[in-house]
Amino acid sequence: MGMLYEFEGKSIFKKHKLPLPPSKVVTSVEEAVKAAEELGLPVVIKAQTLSGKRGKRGLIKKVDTIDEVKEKSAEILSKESDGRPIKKLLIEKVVPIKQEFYASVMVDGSHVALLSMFSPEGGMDIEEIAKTKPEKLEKIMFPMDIKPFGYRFFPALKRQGITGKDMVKLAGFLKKLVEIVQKEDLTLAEINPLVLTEDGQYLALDAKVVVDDNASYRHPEWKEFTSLIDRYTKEEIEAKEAGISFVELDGEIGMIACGAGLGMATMDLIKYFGANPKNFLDVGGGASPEKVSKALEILSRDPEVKVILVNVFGGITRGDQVALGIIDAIKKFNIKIPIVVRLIGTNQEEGVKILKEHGIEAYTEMEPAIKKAVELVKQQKK
Amino acid sequence: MGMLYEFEGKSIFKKHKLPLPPSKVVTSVEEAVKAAEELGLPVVIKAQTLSGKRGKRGLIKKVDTIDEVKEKSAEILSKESDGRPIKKLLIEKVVPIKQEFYASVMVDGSHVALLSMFSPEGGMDIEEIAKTKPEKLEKIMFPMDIKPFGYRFFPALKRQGITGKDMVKLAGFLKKLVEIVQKEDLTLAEINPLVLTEDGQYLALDAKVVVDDNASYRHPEWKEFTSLIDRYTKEEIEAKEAGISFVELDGEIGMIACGAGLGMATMDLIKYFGANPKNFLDVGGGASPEKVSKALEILSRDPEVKVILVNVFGGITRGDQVALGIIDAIKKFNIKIPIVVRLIGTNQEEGVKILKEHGIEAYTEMEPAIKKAVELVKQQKK
Amino acid sequence: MAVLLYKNTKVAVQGITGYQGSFHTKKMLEYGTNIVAGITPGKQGMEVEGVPVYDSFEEALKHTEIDASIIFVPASFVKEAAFEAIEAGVKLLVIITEGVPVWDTAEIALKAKEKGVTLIGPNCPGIITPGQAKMGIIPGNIVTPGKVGVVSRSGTLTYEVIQQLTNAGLGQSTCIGIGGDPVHGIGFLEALELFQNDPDTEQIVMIGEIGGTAEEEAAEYIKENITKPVVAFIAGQTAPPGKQMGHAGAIIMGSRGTAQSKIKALNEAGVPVTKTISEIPEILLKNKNK
Amino acid sequence: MAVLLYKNTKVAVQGITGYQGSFHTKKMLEYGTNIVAGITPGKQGMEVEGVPVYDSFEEALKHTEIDASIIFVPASFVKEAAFEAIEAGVKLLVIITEGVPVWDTAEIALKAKEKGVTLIGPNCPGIITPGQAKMGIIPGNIVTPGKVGVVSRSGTLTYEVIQQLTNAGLGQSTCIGIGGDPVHGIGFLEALELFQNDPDTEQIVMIGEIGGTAEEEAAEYIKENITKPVVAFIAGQTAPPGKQMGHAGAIIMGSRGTAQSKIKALNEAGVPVTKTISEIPEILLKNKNK
Repeated sequence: MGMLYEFEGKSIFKKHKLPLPPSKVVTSVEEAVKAAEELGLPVVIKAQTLSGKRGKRGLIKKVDTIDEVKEKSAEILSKESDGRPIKKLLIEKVVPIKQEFYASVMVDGSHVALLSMFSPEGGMDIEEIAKTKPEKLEKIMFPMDIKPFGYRFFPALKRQGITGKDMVKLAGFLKKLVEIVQKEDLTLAEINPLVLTEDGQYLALDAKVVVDDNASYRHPEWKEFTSLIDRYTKEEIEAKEAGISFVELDGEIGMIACGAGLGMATMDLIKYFGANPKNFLDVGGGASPEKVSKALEILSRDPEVKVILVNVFGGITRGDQVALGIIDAIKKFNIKIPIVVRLIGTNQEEGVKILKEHGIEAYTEMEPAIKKAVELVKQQKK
Repeated sequence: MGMLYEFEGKSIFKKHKLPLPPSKVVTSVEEAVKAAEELGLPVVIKAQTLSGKRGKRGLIKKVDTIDEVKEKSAEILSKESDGRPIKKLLIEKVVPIKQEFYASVMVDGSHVALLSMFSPEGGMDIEEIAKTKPEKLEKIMFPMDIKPFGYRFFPALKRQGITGKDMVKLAGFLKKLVEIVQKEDLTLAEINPLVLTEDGQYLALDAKVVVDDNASYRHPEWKEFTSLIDRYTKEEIEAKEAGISFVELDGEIGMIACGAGLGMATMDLIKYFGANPKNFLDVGGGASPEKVSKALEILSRDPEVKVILVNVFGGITRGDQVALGIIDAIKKFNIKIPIVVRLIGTNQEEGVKILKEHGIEAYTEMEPAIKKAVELVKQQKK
Repeated sequence: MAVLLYKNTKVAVQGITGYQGSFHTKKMLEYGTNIVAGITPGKQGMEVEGVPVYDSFEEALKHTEIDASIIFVPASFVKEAAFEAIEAGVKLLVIITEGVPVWDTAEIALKAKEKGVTLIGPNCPGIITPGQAKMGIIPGNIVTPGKVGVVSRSGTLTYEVIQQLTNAGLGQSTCIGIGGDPVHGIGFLEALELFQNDPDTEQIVMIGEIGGTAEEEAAEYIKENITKPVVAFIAGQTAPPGKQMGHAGAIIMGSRGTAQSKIKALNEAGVPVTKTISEIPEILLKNKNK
Repeated sequence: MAVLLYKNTKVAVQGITGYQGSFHTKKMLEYGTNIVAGITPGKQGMEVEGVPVYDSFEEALKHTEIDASIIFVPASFVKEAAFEAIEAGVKLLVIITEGVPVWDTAEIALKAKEKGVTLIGPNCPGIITPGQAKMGIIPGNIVTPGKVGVVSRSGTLTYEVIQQLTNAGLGQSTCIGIGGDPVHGIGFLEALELFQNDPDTEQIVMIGEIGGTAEEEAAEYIKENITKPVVAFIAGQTAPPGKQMGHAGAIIMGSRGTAQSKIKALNEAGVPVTKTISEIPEILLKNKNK
């Protein structure tokens, strides 16, 4: 799920001429001052980070003087968010706001639909509005291939008391948002708040955009979106580049599974039997020996990993390929940590044979293998 | 009909990653030399002009040395085409050609269809091929909203003996050409020749692209296409900017009509009665007084115009507006040439009255008015 | 009977509050057209010439049925307006606006076909059934009820022909201006079929012009399907040849598209093609008195 | 009977000459699947495991009928392959490929719906009817014919469950892996309906996972429509919460999407949800012996 920084999301909006307040991205106090001078004070300084509630966390500051720009931008740049330093700020010109709205479009996969939402009560607490005043939140569902036209939004806007020119303008805005999601391989585009300025313009003041990672091959321009990399640890990026799905956690068992469902079920059982996974790692379907070897390399570098558990039920994945990868990694990276392997399915016999030749007895059943791994952790703790 | 220069058409192809040989646009001998040096010799020097058969007209030259680059580019830049000087050359790297094909996609409006054509015998004389070996020219018709996929072209390519990898590559090329026409508001994209190089690449060696003028409001990038301006005379551009359709011809009667059909019928009758129109000029539907006045201004500047004939049958056009425009022009530009007006239809009475107040007796019928204008020309000739 | 448009057809006007929309609403009402609603987003509550204005078809349909709609909105809004009308279930859609991008018209035409909507235009003068109703900009004072069906590719030339028919005492059943854009709604073929099947139409006038192959195709169609007399006129017989659409255009057109080619094809189909418009009524009158 | 896939279903393999395509063609043939054609553009004339390869469906259809197709082509070619199969008239389409863009899958799913094609996947293990045929990558040696219908969102976890059923002597009617992508072909609801109407299916196993609301919707559906016993498992009960899709995601999901929410909804629909996979056969056996 490729969530973007605000300024990256806005760059996609800008490409499609969705109205935005003037702004500049900066990475230092000096640049922030320069940007503020160019845009004209007052400005808002906004930390570029993926998690929300920036206002409450002191990551958004309105400033009126250059001294304040210096002070607040330095302050925000010294903070962390999502466990990572804040490296980029968006300096945005303050616009006089008359009203705040909420608008979003998201892919609702299970219905092959686009869900467009709108509320005349935008701002920080839209989830609260959704719970306490659901009548103030419009939900409009379209087939994903809908041709978006303004009139499709009129009934919802009218229900919220918006008529005349404002209805037409807002409908045009919502229509464009749907178009952007359709054309840019997005799964979410959310604006909170969408504001009406004192001089009658509708502007996107924020942007929460999620791109479909599977479509990145046809979007070379996404390579510039550092949000798609910043959110990962070094090891996670290394894994990602090898096509491995990897999330670091707190625990003792380094887990390798083929398939996300099997991986999750393995984590569940590790906990059920009394230990904790150090990670979620899915080599995916049809993993090559190189991929399996890379997975083991990443786990073996982690000093907190006490046992490595490999759980493979081969469908498109082949047992022999997995076995070759395990043996290769043990030799190449000189892995001393105990490795418990469960191997079954496609080319099971070939795989088991290869492992046996190198002294590893593979399990065929999942639960005994996981129990064994948990046991090994407990032994080391003693 | 917005036909583009080769290099402009290729810029649209390039945007969509259709493979092209390396090339540069230049406007002088010095630039041509520099481009040839950068691209590496041999290169082809191609005049950028809208009319075809450039090879036969000496407007395309292959050169092997820098001296030849100087000589031939100077030679071509000294020539004219379409009655206008050649201002731009495309310097293109020579690629080793194995085979030449023809490929095109055009809008077939009357069937709301896209017509894709392909021939394994591309090159200069494709029209000849179409006539003498029609079996060598594949015509594939799609609805305009077709999703273009490679397999749609397999049967046609197979009929032409193209199979295996070449079939797949060419199908991909043709598919992309359809996509480009669909996405870029084109009505024609023609490649002649599309070549297969010795090293197995398919490249667009030429590009004949026509954009839909009506869509220019949503293509600000077309503003850079000088072909859309170069093909007009100064007066034609002036007219175009005022929203007037204007083509200069050889004759004596300056003609203003509302509506292209009426304009053509008027021209037909001018000739039928024994004179010649100096132009075709259509102020279009719903013309304002300003537009009519501008039309008269343009015609009155032309010393060869002996009589001005205005033929208006108001539908969406209103007689009073036309009359006001005529009177305004006569005063403002001090027009002394005789003006024959035929005015009927919407707001006819108001218009006739305005003209009468200024001494012009409008005709209500078309043929007597045209006869009168022809007569006035004949009188002046005596 | 006439075709497509009748006295009781319930008509909506899209873009009714605009300069052209309001002016021609007045003219259409004066002619007797049953205009039941105007549509201009954001202008609900207004009235234009006594016609109530709504934001959308959805709103209008709360108050009235709508059979047909006519579009006067600017070119860049035409696609949206047309889709709204088609989705709202109109059976006849007339687009007067000129300058609509070819690819927008294509989407509209394909949608109309899918939903069984008769589309006329864009860039056309519309349709008028003399004595009953008009949708579009054909001046009401030049038509007169009668038995001649008129179909034309050209706008103003249509008026010219109608005027001369009326002057000659030849009334019209229905007059249809199909518009001159490369992609458009109904063409000669569909209009000819309608007139052939209309008991109130006795003769047909067809106004073509140079370019394209619609007239040649109409000639083929007439040969096979039309038993009523047809008289044609082709504008642009002396016009200089236009630029071709590359080799592709030349290949497809071959020798067709010229005035000569069209005249030849029509003559071969038994259709006389006149040199001037004033000859048209003469031939029709002769046919009538046969 | 089973559902969707039978011994005599005529199957095409798209991307048959690729690494995965050729390997699994062998496995599918070994299992007894009636593979009649392979499709790889540009490779016509080849054979893969004795299956003739054609450039296109058009070519293949000259030699054989085709009821169903399975796609192994790379993600960027899936849309084209799927449209070709759907336009060629297959009734069942299975897409194994992972990494297909959401918007491509949407186009495929909408087209499949329009044409009445049953779509399974993408990013799924496919479907197997034990003792008859398989389309996909579920290992043939773990299944055994019987009366339990299996439907699963997870790939490899499906195998796990099937294995344990087989070990416990519980055969399967048909096993369907619906895939884990946000947009996909048939889901729990359609699979449940198929199993409900299949006389050969007596009990149903449903494997869900955290995220989305498919399990909650399935629970609703079961309450209303399913009379056969259903047993469920939800993977990811201990997984850390993932990132939300902005406020929009949070609003839509509300408290749904978590393992707890799914388990609660299923329990309320009378569906037991097990803690481990090994408990599933136990419950099924108890039901059977009731």
